[in-house]
Amino acid sequence: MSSVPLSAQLINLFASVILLMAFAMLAQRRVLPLINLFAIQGAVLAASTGVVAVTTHQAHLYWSAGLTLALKALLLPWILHRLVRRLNVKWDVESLINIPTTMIVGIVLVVVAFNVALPISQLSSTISRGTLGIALASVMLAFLMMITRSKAIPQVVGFLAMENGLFLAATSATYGMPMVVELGIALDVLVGAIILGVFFFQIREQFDSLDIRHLERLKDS
Amino acid sequence: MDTFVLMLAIPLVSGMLLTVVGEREWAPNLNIVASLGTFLSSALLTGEIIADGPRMAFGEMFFIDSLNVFLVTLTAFVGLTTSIFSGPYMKNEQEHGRLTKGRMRLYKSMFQLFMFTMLAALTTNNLGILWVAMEAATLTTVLLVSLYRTPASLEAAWKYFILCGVGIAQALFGTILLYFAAERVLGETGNALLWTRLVDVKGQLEPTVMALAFIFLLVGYGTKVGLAPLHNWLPDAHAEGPTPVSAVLSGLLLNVALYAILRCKVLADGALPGGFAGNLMMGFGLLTLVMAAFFLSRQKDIKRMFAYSSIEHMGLITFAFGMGGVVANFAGLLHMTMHSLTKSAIFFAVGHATQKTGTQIMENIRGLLRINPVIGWGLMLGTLAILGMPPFGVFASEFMILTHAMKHHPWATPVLLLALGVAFASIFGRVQSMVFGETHAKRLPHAPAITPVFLHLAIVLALGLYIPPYLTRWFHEAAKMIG
Amino acid sequence: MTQLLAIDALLIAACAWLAVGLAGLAAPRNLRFISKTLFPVGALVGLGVGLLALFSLGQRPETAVLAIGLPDLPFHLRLDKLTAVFVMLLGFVSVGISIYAAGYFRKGEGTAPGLLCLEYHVFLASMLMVLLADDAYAFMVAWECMALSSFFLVTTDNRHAEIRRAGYLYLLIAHLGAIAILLSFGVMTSGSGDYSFAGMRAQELSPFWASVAYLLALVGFGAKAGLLPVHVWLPEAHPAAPSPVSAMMSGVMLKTAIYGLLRVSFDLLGTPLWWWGVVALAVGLATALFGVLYSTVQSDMKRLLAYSSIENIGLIVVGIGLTLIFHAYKMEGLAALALTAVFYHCLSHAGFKSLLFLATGSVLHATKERSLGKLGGLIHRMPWVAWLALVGVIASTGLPPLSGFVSEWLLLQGFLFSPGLPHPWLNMVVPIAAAVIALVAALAGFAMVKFYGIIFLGQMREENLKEAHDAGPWEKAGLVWLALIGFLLGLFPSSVIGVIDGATKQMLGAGLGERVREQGWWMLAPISAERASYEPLIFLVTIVLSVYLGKQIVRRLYHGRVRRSPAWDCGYVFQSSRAQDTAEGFSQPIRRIFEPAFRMDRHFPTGRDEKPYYTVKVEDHFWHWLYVPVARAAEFVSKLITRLQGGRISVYLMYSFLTLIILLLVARP
Amino acid sequence: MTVAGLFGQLLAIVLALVLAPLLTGWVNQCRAWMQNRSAPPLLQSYYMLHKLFLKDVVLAHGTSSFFRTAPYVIFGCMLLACAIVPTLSTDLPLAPSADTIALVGVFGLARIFISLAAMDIGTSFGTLGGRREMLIGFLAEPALLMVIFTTALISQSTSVATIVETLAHRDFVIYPSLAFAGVAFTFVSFAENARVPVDNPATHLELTMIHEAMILEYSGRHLALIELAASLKLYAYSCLGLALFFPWGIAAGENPLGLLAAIPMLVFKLAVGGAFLAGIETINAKMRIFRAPEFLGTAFLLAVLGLLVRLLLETRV
Repeated sequence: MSSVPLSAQLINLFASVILLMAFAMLAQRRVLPLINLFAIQGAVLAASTGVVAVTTHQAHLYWSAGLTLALKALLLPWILHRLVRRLNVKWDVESLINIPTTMIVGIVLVVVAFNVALPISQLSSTISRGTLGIALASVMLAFLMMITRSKAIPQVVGFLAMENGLFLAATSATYGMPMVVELGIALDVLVGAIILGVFFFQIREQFDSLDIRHLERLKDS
Repeated sequence: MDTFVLMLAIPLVSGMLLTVVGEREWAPNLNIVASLGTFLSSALLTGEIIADGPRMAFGEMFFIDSLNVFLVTLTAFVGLTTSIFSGPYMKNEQEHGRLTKGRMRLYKSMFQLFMFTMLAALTTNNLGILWVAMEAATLTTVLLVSLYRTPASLEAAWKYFILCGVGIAQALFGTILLYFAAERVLGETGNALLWTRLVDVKGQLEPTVMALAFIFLLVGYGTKVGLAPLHNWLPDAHAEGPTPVSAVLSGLLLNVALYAILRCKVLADGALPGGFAGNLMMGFGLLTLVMAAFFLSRQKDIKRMFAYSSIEHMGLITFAFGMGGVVANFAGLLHMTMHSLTKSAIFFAVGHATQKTGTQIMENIRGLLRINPVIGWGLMLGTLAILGMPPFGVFASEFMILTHAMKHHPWATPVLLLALGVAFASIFGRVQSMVFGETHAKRLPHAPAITPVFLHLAIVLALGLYIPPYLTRWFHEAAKMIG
Repeated sequence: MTQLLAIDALLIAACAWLAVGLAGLAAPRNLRFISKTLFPVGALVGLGVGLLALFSLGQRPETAVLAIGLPDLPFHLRLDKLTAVFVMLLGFVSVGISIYAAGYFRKGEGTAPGLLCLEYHVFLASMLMVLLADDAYAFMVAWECMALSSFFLVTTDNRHAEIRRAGYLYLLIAHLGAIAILLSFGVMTSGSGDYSFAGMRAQELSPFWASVAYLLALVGFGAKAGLLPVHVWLPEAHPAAPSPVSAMMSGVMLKTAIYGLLRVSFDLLGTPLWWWGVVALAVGLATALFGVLYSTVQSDMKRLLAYSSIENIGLIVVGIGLTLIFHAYKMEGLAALALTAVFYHCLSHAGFKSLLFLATGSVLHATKERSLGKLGGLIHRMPWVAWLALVGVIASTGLPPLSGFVSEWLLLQGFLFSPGLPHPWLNMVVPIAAAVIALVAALAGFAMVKFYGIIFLGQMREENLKEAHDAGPWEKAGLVWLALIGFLLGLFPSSVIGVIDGATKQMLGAGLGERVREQGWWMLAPISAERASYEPLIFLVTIVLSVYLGKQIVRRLYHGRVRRSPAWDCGYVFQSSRAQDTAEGFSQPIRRIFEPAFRMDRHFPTGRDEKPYYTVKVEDHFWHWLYVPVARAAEFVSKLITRLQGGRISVYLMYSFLTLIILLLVARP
Repeated sequence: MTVAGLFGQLLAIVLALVLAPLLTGWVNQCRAWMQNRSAPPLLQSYYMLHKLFLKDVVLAHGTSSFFRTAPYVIFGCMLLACAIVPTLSTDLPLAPSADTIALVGVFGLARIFISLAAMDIGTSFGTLGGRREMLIGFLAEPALLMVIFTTALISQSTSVATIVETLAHRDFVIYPSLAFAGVAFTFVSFAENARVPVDNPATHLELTMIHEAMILEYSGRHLALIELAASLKLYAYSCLGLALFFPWGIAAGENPLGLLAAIPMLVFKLAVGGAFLAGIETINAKMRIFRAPEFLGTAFLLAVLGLLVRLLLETRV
């Protein structure tokens, strides 16, 4: 362990926390704690990006870290909180598959993700070899969460958590994409979240509920 | 002013402008004028590219070569005709009470912004920006799909958003992996996502990373293309959105997503000479083609059916590009062009037909020839064209794809032909009973815009019989570039 | 050299047809202009085409390349003698049909006359292009244009559900056939990528792949020609179409499929294998027997003729099979005999079947009735049509001295001299085939007697038939032209064989021309006068002379007095028109004898019925044995596949998730 | 074409016209004897024809010109058939104009005309007769063709003259196939000439008649012509059968004396044949109409069998 610099250790730590948060979100049954977990994940992501920025002295990574913090740890959770309150949907999160099964599938996924990322991690010249696997694992866990949740808001949280995983991959594994791209991604996420918010109201207006099981009418079978 | 800048600026500015003035009486005309401007500048740009060769813009941010310039022209052209078509169509919708003024405004501005994202995605040199533009295109079209705010349209838009959002997230992961691979060769500069730079070093990119990256990119953008089994959003979105939106979704968005895959395939091919990317694409293409063909036979909604037809054709095109080589790429590009033109023409005709009869359920649509011969013939000829009947151009490209497949992948030919046969049986039977027969339908307050339908079909017909040499050269160059 | 070649002239003719069609589109509702100007002009063009082909039968092959089509595969065209024979058929037969059509189309519902004019002439032009095409792409384009234009012609009166169904079935099977043809072409290029016919000729295929190509071509062209088991569209589409179109489809379009089969199996594939011939023979015989049996039991006059077309196509394919067998064993003289029979039957069938279809058109116009059970006695009201139709009937039953007999005679001659084959099995099979042909020919007589006797003879079965009127001058002219073709082909076989001999020679390297010419123009003796000969003209003259002399002698020796009285009918009093055989009744013996061949749905009246009635519906076995199961299978598969689109977004997400995981785990560069 | 040939041809035709009614009369006479009835005179057929020619034609209402044309055409066809079939000599100028296949065609043509004429009347019996005639025809015609094929294969020719010449004037060979063909031919000729057991020329019983049903409405000279044609048909068939299976006595070349010598031989053979026919008719009963297809089917199969036997046993002969 002594050969590994502190920054790398920190990044690995943060990455692990992000993975932990992903698992926590998968296991979480209530909406508001789910959003909080998402906010924590965003904050840790920002911190991780910050560490990378300090280590590599890339100016745009500071911006990135700040943006992430503002957007993912503050703005989006705040929007989601507001939505939940406005829509009055503080019910339990219903899962299509029960939570323990989901967790087992999640662990399998982590194994798969690490294995897939292994050959790449070995190539990595960056300080944080394992982060790519962790990023992939969190993306997949978020994906799993989207599959298993039957309400709209948890699904969106899953979607945003997936973005977090991607962001982790972008910053920690590769030390950041070009600034323009990062800005664009951030903008898209923001706009997307706003559009989703608008959607929630409309879905609620039309279906009297945010249960996406109402959204199963368009089909062929 | 630079034609390229003009081309990008017109839709962006007019889109912004239309958010403000979109409900005015002359707004549809503004929409058309803007599209015309875009088309003219793209045509000029094409001329420049043909004369001077590939060029960059905004430093190295944008890059226009023979591959994307033809798609740019196609996009601008279909955009123009769609805007012409949507004038009376949307007015009719408004008068039927399906849309409010605000929505009309939203429609027009989102339409222009959508065009902007398409053009940006096509012309950008940066794979990151490409991703951003694709995502932006999703966002604009989500708003367009949900324009009616009916339960069904909301459902469709929701599915579209979630599925494509997830898909595109995977594409982002692929892009990150690509960057990861490129960074090792090009260094930590901002250039590691520039396609022109990447192409130069494509042989040195790390194969394992590139394989992973391509899988993510293919699954990601493939969702947008409508490759099976990632296609599930597509029929819903096509069926529930306004018809002009279906036309541009089928005619443009799918193309652009496929274009994104193509750009990535060039890089993957460089890093993985074993035809890894091509085989994956061929597999997806065949699967898509066959599944879509069988889906077709059980459709009840006319727009849904043609949406599946789009999936089927995207499968065929993906298969063609998967085969690789100049001839197959040429055929793929040709098929892309033909499909865009034909499918959008069909959607125009379908739009009028559904408006006239007031339903999208095919069983309730009868006797289009008697309601309005022009719409009836438009739908009939368009359908025959899309089914690959000569002398329409779709046949030319299908012929090339099939013959190439017979030469290099004979095992695939029976599958291709089976799918095409099933698709023919399914679509034609339904369209025939809609076009022919008796009916009692009323007249519409606004005369339909028929020119776009027949303009498209005329081009498709002409190209089926004669492909001008400059177009051939142009396609050839593009095909060579894809490799 | 800027000399005008025949092929250029033919191209101009094709363009002229297209121009005539487009002119019709310019004034879509002006019936007078279209029918009295455009269709006659189209007929003139057809005459030109026929004469050009006649001329080019004596010329060397000509080729041309048009600068349209695919970038690396422009339209190749070629006018050789095989093409010329069929172009001649197209040209001359279309003259009659176009003239007839000038008087046929009326104002009414359905497609506007201008559009009809366009479709009709596009149909003509595309058939010409099919024959001229010398590469796969041009061929397929023309082939599908032909299918498409004829589809629109078939569905002219598309308000009726059964016509729409017929059109759908037609285009679907045509399309599937086209796919098979395309595959066949693909196999024939054997991976060289050269899709011109010249390129295919140059390929040396292994026997396996050559057989695959041949079988695909047989299926593909068979689908257009109406061979078993892909014949089901034909009896649906022919009755649905307006009569000139049925005539054109049956007379000419089916022959383009024969042309394609000949082109592929003799020209493009090089030397055939002997069992190809056996396959063609078997399929042809089955088709002929099936066609004629079903044609005898039909109650719709156009359906009857449509099944009869199936029968004739079967006979033609039998001829092709025989030619293939002989050709494979290098017995070129006999192959030439059989091939001549094929050409001859193509020509004669084109003539008489068009004639009969046009006659049904006139009947249809006069009576608005297609069902045989409601016709009868029309010879009194429509003598022209009736007597001209008799020419077609005699020709189509294959009786001397008209055209149908010559081809059947040649075919039977081919069979008779087959025992020289080195294959003992074949020697056994071939006579049985001849027996079946004899049976088919005799059954065709039954069907034709039913057709003619019930429509034109006897008492009128319905009151309104009294108002029937004879055909107009244009229609008469068209019918007369086609009847003349029947006489010409029937009476001057040696001259006709001399004309088409070039094509036989081109394909087999041997022909009948010299030997036939030695015997003089009046005598047909393909091998030698001792072995077989037929002098139709003398035949006819003898009969006419004995009829004339008989009449004169009887009149001179006795008298010519005639009285009229009610029919005696064995003293049977009830003599209304209902006492005549119905269409179903006439064919009852056939249904009874060949009961297993039909799928019958009968209702018999019982003693207690309030309103006793009897119905019989005859259906096609193939429909239930082949088509319905295939359709069910497709439906089953699609039912399974559509389960994927279940509407639940989580499931959709799972699809993409699983796809991703599987690809990540499985796909390796 | 030589003068002698022309003479032979004319002689054959005249002989046919003369002998045909006589043959019919002879058969009727023989049959009457065999059935223990008093026989009509031998020349009864001539009397009948004369009487019919003298009578007025009574046309049924609703018959068309086709009805009036048909008897002449049928007569012409039968005359042509008689002219082609070698009776006295094989050197007939008309023979090349129609070979055996065309001969079958001539019979077919006549059959179509008579059936159509029957349908033209528009009565129940007319169509019944026409339908039954076609039913018999479509089975008899291929059987006849097969018989002819068997003989044609032996002589490698379909020309009647060549066949007869081969069979009559070459070295005597036993052809087992000819036995099959001969039986089949006999079956066919019974059916074709409206004889018991397929049809009964002497009955007007509604449910059984075939030929008579068709000509019910014919009268006067039309009926006479049809009767004459029927006689000619019987004559032609008899001569064809004799020529194919008992060809001895037919003159080969252009020798007029040979021609004359052939006449008594022909008359003798016809007399025996007629008696044979009468005998068969006597010992058989008419069968149900739907047994006729079986009967003719047997003939057809026999003929095909003959063909196969020919190919199997005699190919290297």
